[in-house]
Amino acid sequence: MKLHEYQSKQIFAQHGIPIPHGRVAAIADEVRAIAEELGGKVVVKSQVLVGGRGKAGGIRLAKTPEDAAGLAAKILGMEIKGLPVRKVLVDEAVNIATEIYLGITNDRTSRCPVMIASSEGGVDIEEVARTDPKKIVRKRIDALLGWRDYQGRDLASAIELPREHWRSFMSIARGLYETYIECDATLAEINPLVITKEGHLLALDGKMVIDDNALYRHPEIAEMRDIDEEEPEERQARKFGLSYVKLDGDIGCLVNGAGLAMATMDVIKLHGGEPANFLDIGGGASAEKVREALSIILLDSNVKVVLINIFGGITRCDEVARGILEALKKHKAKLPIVVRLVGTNDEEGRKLLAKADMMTAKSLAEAAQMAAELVKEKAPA
Amino acid sequence: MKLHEYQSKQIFAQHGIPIPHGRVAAIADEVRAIAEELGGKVVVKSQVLVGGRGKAGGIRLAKTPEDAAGLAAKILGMEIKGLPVRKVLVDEAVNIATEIYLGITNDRTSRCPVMIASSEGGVDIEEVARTDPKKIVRKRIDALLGWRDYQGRDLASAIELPREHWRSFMSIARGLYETYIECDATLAEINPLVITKEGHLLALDGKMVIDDNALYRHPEIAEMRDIDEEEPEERQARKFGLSYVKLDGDIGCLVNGAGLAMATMDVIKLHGGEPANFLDIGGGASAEKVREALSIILLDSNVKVVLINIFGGITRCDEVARGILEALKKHKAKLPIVVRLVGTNDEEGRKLLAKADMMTAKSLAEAAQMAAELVKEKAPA
Amino acid sequence: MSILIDENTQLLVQGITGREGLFHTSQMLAYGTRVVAGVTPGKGGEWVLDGKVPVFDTVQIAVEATGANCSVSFVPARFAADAMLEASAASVELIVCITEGIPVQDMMRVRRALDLQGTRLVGPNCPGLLSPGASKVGIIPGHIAKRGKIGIVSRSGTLTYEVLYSLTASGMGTSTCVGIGGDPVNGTSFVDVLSMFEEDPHTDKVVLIGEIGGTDEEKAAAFISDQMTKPVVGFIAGRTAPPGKRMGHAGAIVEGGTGLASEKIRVLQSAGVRIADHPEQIPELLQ
Amino acid sequence: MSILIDENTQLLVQGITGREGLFHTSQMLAYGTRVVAGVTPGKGGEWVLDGKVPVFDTVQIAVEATGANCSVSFVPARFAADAMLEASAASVELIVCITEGIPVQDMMRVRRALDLQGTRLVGPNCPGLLSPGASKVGIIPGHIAKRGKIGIVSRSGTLTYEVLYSLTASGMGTSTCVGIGGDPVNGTSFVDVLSMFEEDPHTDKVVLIGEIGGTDEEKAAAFISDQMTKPVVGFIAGRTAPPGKRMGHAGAIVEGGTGLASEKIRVLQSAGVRIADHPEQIPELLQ
Repeated sequence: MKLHEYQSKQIFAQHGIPIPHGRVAAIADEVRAIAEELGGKVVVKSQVLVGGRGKAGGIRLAKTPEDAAGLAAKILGMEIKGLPVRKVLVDEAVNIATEIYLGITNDRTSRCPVMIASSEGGVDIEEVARTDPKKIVRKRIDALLGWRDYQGRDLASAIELPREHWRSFMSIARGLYETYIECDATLAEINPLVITKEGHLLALDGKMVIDDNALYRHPEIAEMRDIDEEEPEERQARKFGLSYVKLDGDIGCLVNGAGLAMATMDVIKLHGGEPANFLDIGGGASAEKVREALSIILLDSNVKVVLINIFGGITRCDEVARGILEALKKHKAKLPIVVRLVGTNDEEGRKLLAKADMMTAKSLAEAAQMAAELVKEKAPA
Repeated sequence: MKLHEYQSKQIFAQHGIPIPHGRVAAIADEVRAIAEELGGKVVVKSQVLVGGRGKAGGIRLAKTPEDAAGLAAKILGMEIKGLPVRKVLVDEAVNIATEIYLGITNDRTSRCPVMIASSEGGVDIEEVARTDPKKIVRKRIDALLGWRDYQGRDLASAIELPREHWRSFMSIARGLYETYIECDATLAEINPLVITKEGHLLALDGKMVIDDNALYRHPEIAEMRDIDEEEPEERQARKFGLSYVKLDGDIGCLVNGAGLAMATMDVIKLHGGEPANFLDIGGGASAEKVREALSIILLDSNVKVVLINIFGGITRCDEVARGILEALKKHKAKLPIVVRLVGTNDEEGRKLLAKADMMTAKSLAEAAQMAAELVKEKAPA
Repeated sequence: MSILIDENTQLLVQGITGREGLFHTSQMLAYGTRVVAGVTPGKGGEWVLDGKVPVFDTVQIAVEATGANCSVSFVPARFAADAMLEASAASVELIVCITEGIPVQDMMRVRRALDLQGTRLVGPNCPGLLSPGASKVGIIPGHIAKRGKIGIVSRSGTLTYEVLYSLTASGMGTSTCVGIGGDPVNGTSFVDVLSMFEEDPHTDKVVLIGEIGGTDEEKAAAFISDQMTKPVVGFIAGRTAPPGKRMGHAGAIVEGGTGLASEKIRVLQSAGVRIADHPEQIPELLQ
Repeated sequence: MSILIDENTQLLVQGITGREGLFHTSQMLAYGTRVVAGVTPGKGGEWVLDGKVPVFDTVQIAVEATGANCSVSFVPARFAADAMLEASAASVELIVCITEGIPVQDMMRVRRALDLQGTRLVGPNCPGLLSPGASKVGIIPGHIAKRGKIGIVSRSGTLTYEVLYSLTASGMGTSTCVGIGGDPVNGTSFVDVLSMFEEDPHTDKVVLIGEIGGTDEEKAAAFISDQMTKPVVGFIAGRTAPPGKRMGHAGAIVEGGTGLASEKIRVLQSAGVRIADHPEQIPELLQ
């Protein structure tokens, strides 16, 4: 789960990381008031869960409260990469001398957290990683021993941070590690971490991603979820514990297991089709879960054909069949459906589906081929 | 540094360990008020930093607030093992069904914390350890991984705790571990941990010892120190960073290094003398520190002879000599003093002392022998 | 004849009285696995499945009483880390964790602790192990495979069944099928299993089923190229998957260009692995 | 000729610009120790002691620049744990920590981490090492000892000097003198050092100086009895010490009856160790 910039920075501040004074607002009048409080000169920053806000015009400097309100009115009407801006963060403007980078994430290759720093902070950090990888310094963290102050010093030294800032940098690194651990983050990032002309370090922007699997132990973070930022289908899927990603094609897929779901998509493509989604119903899905999964697909207006591929293990094919029938009944769908059921209770499942009007396939390849051809038949010649 | 029962229990409670309702008081009238608040039936417990309070009559059950005030008046006038009782803890009386034991301390042999539990809680736990060691169960804790819940279950199972109490026991064990870690304790102990007749677990008594070396990071605990409980000499020694223990003999010892200080005491005894104290001035002591150290000895009325044994390494013998002279000047002492100075700047040191009237020895054995004989000479024949 | 598990595996089931634990224990017993004990805290002393399996309160007691040397865990995600550490502390040699949804920071700590203790972990979020005709530890449907000389290692669950099913349909048998799980931090890796298959006299050829993300397939390719003599056939799921939701800049920096199916296929092919276009093509490539 | 340190030891001093660090560095240089680097964060680039020793900001940079393989630390107690971990992470093989007053929980974590990394630690709260005529790492006064064939290992500081002094006065020389420190949790133990002396062809006899508390002397007795061929003479300080302030019941349970001087002397004597009544008697017992 991604957090907004303003949420991330609030959490950072709780762990002793200095951030600019600022507040979030949803209407332009509030922005004016906040700007007045902050002394007039502020930055108005759109709060949407995508990158590239600056380039899209979603981050603007205002010289007066009036100016801030005007910019906020504009930004609050924008869409950035398809996401409507519903909130802005109003931060005091600071005098930036230098921008550096500091982030922590999981390094799955070495199975431990890794802290990353660079003297070249700002929007182009990934470009730096590609073109000048020596400017990116990493410190692996022993998962049991945790972060140690000397590691912060090693990083500060490696990015050639002037010595007068070491103490502050080490304290921020420690705070960022604590944030990462205490929130079960998979990412906590400060970019840029600026050195102001007055000589202070300040987390100007912040980003956090929380491990969904660990949200149960962070109810206060779970409550921060911004449902406005989700696709309605994805929200619905999450509600029922389904793993769903919307794609651009027209063959709706319902599969058990992530690997098999991806393989199913691959085989559809191999036969000239285009998957409309990734949908994994997980292991041991109930009829209800299958019904909701199929409903999501049936409600997607792009879908022309549905392919259901179930290899029963924990999942029982009869239960799946029941869910399919419930969804069809509910939505009175007329879409062609190709079903392939193998494994636990597959006989019973197939019997249940026999009454319904759908095509059955024996293999994954056959199912994919059938689905792809059905789409072509339906397409205007 | 030892904490009082009431201080330990307050810290336990902050970590989720259930304790009886209660408050501390220094005068009998307060005790009456507290007892009224708590519903009348209370236990009045002397707060002194020694064991055996119960046997000494320092823990009494009161049936009424009046009764409580009367008992408190008595207890507040007591001395327990030489320590005057200045405070009592007034706890609600509880209906005890069972007494168990739970404690955590450092296991220096395996270099890790160890949690200890026993089904036989109460005052006789050490007796149990001697006579029925199987009743004492230990769980070593990986210093990096920390306490894990399954270990609490292992302990609960091993002491045959009825299953309905496991969850509560595991939570208390977790809380005790957290207490131990977060306070840098060398001991955190609940004895007894009782199961009430109503079926609740409750920390009836609590004891904590904090690592003096770690007090700098726990200012709130350092403030809990009860200076009333220290020998004045020990308080003075602590103030100047000296390690001092008062003993029963008459030869005052001033030595640098704990091992050498103990060896000096051993050699005094070997020659028929009795050391009046252990005193280690530490490494690299200044003249001021030496002056204060010698002052403590000179002010001890039991001391008949002083033995100063310095082997200079970091410690400079001239600095020591200066400190000795300052102390002698200040106290105008007439006690015989035997000095042995070897090592860094010993020549200069000896020169400085030459003017003063004291005996010098070449070896430790000689110094000890001289001191022991001086005592005998002074003794009435 | 098999790796990791065989007829002598004495299995302990953690979370045996839960719905899944109980169901799959009955399946494993039916398959012939020697399930010697179950653990559910608070239920020690009970017996489950018509008195076939005794339940204990703790792993330590279960191991002392039964000599179990392998554990399979169906414990819910929030207690799963503790369950693995408990089994490891009780000197269980092989832990197979089926549980999905374990927080990744838990797994980083568990993996480090298990490595220090020298405990082998398969999973989590995996279907477990099947040595056809000998033992089944986990949830792989036993009836879809038969004994033979092909070793299978996979990061996936149902996709593995798909492959087993098509092998069996083509008359091919399996020595051991190992589902290592798809979580970012897990126990046994592709390379671990490949080296066991390379050593196993009863395995002739190996099937590797990978998917997008991580660098495990790349490491496998290096191992195959340097140290394997047995032929390997592979399939990588996710060729058409959209680039995953990126984890900020740090994620991009750490992962770099790795993780894409096309890249994994390229390096595996360079290492001499024949890559199937779709799972059902695997039997053909094994011939 | 010596154990742990010799002429080839390339020393790094952590906390070199502090009062003690600087003083003892000058002493070590004067003794002939090859002090190749110092570390004080924030002072990298400076030189100390008339330009003899370069100062670096971090241990890693110092090691890369100078090839230091041994570190001695004078870092204040509150930063000492971090300093040891830093040296260990930078692959320093031997760390000698002079600092006293380090919290015991810090040391439990440090010791575990250093063991995992395979780093040898001597101390903390110790006087360090002296191989007369070859190298001095720490604060043992060099002039009180001369080269010879007696190995010394001690938990004490000044008491060790006392023994060195009386050996020298009796015309006896030392191969290496190792002060392991008296803290409850430390690095190298009596047994570690005894086994090195047993292997060292240039050590003929060994002196062990123990004190009350802990069980290190008892373990040493077992080792001497089982595996040592060289004669050992011992002294245990604290025969007349009052029973220590006990750490509650838990302390009594954990420590049991151990830790008393009388008990330590008894087991060492049973292992064939000749125990001196006072430190100055040791040379006599070595003859």
